[in-house]
Amino acid sequence: MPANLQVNVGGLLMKNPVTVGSGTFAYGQEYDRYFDVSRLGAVTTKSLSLKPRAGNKPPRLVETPSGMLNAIGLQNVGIDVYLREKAPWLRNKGCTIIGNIYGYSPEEYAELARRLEAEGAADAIEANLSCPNVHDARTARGCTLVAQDPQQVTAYTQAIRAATKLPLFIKLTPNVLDIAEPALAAEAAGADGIAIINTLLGMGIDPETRRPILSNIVGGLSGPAIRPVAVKMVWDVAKVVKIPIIGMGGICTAADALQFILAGATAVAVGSYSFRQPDASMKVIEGLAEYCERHSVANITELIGAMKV
Amino acid sequence: MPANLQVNVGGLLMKNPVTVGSGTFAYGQEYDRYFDVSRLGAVTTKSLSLKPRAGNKPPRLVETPSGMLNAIGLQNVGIDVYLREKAPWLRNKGCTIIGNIYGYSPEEYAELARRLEAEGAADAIEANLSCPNVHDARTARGCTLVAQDPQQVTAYTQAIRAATKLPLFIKLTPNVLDIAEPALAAEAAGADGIAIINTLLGMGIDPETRRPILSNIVGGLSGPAIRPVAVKMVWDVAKVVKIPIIGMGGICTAADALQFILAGATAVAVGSYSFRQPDASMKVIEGLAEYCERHSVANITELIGAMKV
Amino acid sequence: MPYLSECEVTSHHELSPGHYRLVLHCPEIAQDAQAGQFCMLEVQQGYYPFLRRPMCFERIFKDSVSILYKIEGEGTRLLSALSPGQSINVQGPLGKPFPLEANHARHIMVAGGIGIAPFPALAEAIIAKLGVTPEIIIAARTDSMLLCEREFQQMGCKIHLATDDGSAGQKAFASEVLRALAPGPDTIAYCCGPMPMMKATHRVCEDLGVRCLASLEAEMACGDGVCLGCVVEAKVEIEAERMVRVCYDGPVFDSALINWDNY
Amino acid sequence: MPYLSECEVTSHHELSPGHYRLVLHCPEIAQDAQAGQFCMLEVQQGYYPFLRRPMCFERIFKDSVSILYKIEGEGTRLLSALSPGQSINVQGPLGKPFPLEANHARHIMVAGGIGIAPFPALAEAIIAKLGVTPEIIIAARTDSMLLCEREFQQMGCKIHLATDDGSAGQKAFASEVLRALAPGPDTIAYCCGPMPMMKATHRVCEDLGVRCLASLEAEMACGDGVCLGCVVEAKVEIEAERMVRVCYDGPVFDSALINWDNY
Ligand SMILES: Cc1cc2nc3c(=O)[nH]c(=O)nc-3n(C[C@H](O)[C@H](O)[C@H](O)COP(=O)(O)OP(=O)(O)OC[C@H]3O[C@@H](n4cnc5c(N)ncnc54)[C@H](O)[C@@H]3O)c2cc1C
Ligand SMILES: Cc1cc2nc3c(=O)[nH]c(=O)nc-3n(C[C@H](O)[C@H](O)[C@H](O)COP(=O)(O)OP(=O)(O)OC[C@H]3O[C@@H](n4cnc5c(N)ncnc54)[C@H](O)[C@@H]3O)c2cc1C
Ligand SMILES: Cc1cc2nc3c(=O)[nH]c(=O)nc-3n(C[C@H](O)[C@H](O)[C@H](O)COP(=O)(O)O)c2cc1C
Ligand SMILES: Cc1cc2nc3c(=O)[nH]c(=O)nc-3n(C[C@H](O)[C@H](O)[C@H](O)COP(=O)(O)O)c2cc1C
Ligand code: FES
Ligand code: FES
Repeated sequence: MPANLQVNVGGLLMKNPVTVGSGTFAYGQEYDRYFDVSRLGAVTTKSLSLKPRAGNKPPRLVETPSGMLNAIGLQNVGIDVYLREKAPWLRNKGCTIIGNIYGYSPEEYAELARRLEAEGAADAIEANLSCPNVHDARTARGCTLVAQDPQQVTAYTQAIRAATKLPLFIKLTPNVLDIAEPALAAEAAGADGIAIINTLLGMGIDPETRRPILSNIVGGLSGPAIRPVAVKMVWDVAKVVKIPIIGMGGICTAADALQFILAGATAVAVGSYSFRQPDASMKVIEGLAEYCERHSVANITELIGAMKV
Repeated sequence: MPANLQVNVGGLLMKNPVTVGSGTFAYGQEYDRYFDVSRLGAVTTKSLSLKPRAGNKPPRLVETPSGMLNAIGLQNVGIDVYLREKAPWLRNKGCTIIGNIYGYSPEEYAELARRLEAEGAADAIEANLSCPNVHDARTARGCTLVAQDPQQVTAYTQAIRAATKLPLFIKLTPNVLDIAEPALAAEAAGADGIAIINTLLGMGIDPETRRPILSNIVGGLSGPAIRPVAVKMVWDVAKVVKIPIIGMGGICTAADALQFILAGATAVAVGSYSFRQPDASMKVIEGLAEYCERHSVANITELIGAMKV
Repeated sequence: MPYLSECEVTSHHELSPGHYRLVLHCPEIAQDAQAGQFCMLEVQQGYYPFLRRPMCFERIFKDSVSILYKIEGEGTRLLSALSPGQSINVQGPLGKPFPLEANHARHIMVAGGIGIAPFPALAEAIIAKLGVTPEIIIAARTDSMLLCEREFQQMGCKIHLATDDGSAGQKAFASEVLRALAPGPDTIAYCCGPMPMMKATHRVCEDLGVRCLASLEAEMACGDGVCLGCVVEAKVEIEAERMVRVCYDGPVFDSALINWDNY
Repeated sequence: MPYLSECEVTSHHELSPGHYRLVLHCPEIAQDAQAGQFCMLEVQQGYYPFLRRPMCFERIFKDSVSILYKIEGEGTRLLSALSPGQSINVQGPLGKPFPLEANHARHIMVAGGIGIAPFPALAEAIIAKLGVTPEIIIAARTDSMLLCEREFQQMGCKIHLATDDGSAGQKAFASEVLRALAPGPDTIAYCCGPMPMMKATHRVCEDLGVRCLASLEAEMACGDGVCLGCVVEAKVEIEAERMVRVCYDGPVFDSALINWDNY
């Protein structure tokens, strides 16, 4: 009998534990040319803001050893276009939707969540409190992301929580001393799940021109290079919170996804690796099913946090 | 005319800006079979403790995409054997020596620095306040490394400073929210330089056995995978401190080393890549000389922090 | 509809130092491919290099395509080690092709360096679909980097050579050669090469009222319009976006739509 | 003195599914290499895999060495793609060789799976230096994984085969086969294979008062004694260390010195 892959992520039912990293799958249409994206546990959208955003100037990405740095700067179509053009397509496909949102204040986040819920354009909300690419690196210092400050995490989470009944996930940054702190703050403020990790801050310089490689100087590091860091952060958070975790950071294969699940993630997201292998997320689902059969796991939930220490 | 590669790192004169990462070069002898290690700007020793340490149980290392995780746990011969057997060899070779030390209290660090100075067994002290591999990951949480707490950095640095007149470098961890804070604390407490970065915390799980891959569960991630993070941290620190920086994290080639120098490092260290290419540090020196000639740089110090933003 | 196909290498030759022609057996992709489109090659099975490499189609045959490429770094170096009989994963065809517009008397292709790559396929398409024979300006740093001369000769194209060092043809930039050809409003120009060269070509076309299609380059992660990494700034909004994706909205753009001030 | 040499592949064959023999032209290394030592192969020029792969010498010739290996993962898969004429960077010889001790009447080599790899070279050395012909126990999961039978036959070694599934030789573990051979204090055993197999072999030798040399395995980063990653726990201090380095203090150890409780 094939294993039951269904998971419940803080109220969001996913038919399998695999979604995609926000910003690595656009709004689903492009990759639907390679595989039926409705087979994913959920599609997570690019971060949506109230107004469309043009993002940073190019160059915005550079490859790094086993990974990449990006400073896209949240270019997105804005909530209006999303509701008008993207959500209907996703709905029509039958996708479960995690609507990822980004705002400049708790009120903006609340407004975004409210509109997504009101228009039935998402089945859960993921609040990106951790985008590294919307600050000027020349002047920024220290605590510049909401997710770096547990008090702000509390305030933002509470505001969004008050605005929506949809399952609410808070996406945190790894650029902290102890990821457990913002995670606990989010949980206490009413979040239904924690999404980790967003990218690590990094940069590159071209020695020939002596200029930064990214126009924004600093970007976010993703891909297999950061996977060990991400697994550790999932484990750190799983030790202290009761709400589920969506784990991500360098997942390419089912074996990678299993590391996150064994460390304590209820669901996982394939991020940058989709760029290399557009159907990687589908292959992860197939690989998880195969693993469960081979190991006689009837229900994938048995594996959550099942690392033997 | 060949470029002048000499640098002054907080009082330590190095004939070129290249040293090696502590723990990636032992005490120099093994790699001297591949090249004359006295040609390095300096040899940095494995962290030395008062008593010999056996380190953690194996497995202690695992390869990761473009990097590796280690949890050696500071196995070292101890200061006595170092003074008796290793330092004389290094001295005899004519090496400039950065003695890296590790202790359990400010007093232990002070004692180690005092002995190294008294016996002429180091030309500078690098205090490793950031080893991630000496804690039990099952129970550790939050701020467990001295270098994660600026107040402790102050206390430790002051104690070591009082014990030695040798140039004193403080080695910091990247596992913080803002690396500038402990760096500023070290500078204010009398450090002559900042060594960054030590490894990023990470872990791996074998899905087949469901066990952690490292016996210690958590280890330190190093290698080219983390280079973008390290360059960014060097830039962050260079913006705020006046003392020199020894930059490291994934340096393999002269082009990599130049990223650190352009970001603000006065010297650089080749770490894990020596495992792959024992003479990598020598090749970096040659590559820096070649770059300076090609770009008509008379003095490599012109390049320090010379990134054009 | 792009495909993800394991494709066999049917031939692979070094044409001049560091420049190669690779022929891939890929019936599905070849069937759909059009001049100006590109594919993403998986140069390695491991995670270094992490991303695929974009390469346009030099020529499109019934069951295969050829790729003309230059060694730039690790990815193309790995590519050059492929032997006939080995296979490589190819994603494509991607992007928008050159439009084939019948209302121009004169078609001039302007190639800078390896920017020659899409033009053999374009010339074939123009000849076959429009019944016109295009001219081509082949510009490069030096003689040995002038590629595909023979191919264009065989197609009957008028060829204008230019090198930076004067080692072959005129010692001039491609854009100057174009201006000297006195193109007019009856002319359509196609250009591909380094950004500064395309910018100069655009300026000449703007001056002379020539419609100009540029095949842009950019660092790409996905090649599929997803990551938003490969954008260039447009002068107007294209599908409600200022920052347009080279991979998806291009790589071929009307040069008048691009903000060249950034280059 | 280890070398870092670019070595040409002179031959490369698949012996049985997933098992290969690679011959490398490496005069300097071959000249110094001894049975039981190993080398570190740079399977890739990029950063994935990041580390070299340790491989012991199967046989040592005048100008070349052979390596016998099994595909385990990415590194060995890449290795298997090497063709004769291509080259690979080899670091070696590394580690301590098997000691050749004259004071034993009987020499028995005990190989588990790919642990057979160092024994052809050892058998040749024992025959050449000590004038004794060793016996060998070749154990593997199944028939197709029994390697080097012909080589040992040619050297005149007495061969004892064993498989886990009984598909060839006895259906038994290597250690049981050894016990059945009734080795005594006049015997020296050499073993190489998975840790549990070597542990069992050690126990048998301990019981019967047989000196046993084990060639250990461990994950290695440097292969040079520098990183301290490949340690095993010793029962006594070896050069003032409890945690001894497989790469530098070994890989060959007197099995009585190792704390086998960890395996
Ligand atoms: C749509 C498109 C079609 C292309 N078609 C061809 C073609 O037909 N033939 C050909 O030889 N090249 C083509 N290129 C360029 C080619 O993709 C790059 O040369 C290649 O990716 C370099 O990879 P590398 O690993 O060898 O070099 P890297 O080590 O990645 O880079 C070496 C240098 O090349 C630059 N570079 C890297 N990637 C790109 C890129 N995507 N675009 C521009 N510069 C880059 C880097 O900034 C660096 O300076 C095309 C690019 C695009 C965007
Ligand atoms: C001194 C020494 C000599 C060796 N000689 C030979 C030989 O002659 N022939 C041969 O086939 N193999 C030999 N090995 C083992 C060989 O090094 C590993 O099989 C190889 O490194 C696996 O690399 P991979 O990339 O294919 O697999 P990976 O993807 O790295 O790993 C696949 C599996 O192999 C295990 N593994 C990886 N590296 C090692 C290692 N160094 N030791 C043990 N297990 C490992 C991993 O834990 C994993 O389970 C030797 C090992 C040592 C330490
Ligand atoms: C090009 C790119 C764009 C991204 N955009 C977003 C975004 O808009 N919102 C967000 O929450 N995360 C964004 N991320 C972060 C990813 O969702 C993910 O958290 C991170 O990349 C780690 O996963 P990975 O290593 O599998 O890519 C982006 C990542 C990349 C590489
Ligand atoms: C195996 C290993 C052992 C290390 N041991 C030490 C140590 O004893 N003391 C120390 O300060 N840093 C130690 N480090 C950290 C390195 O010195 C360096 O800071 C880090 O690895 C980043 O550089 P890299 O990416 O070039 O390796 C060790 C690193 C590795 C990989
Ligand atoms: S390369 Fe990803 S959007 Fe163009
Ligand atoms: S592999 Fe580094 S000490 Fe043995």
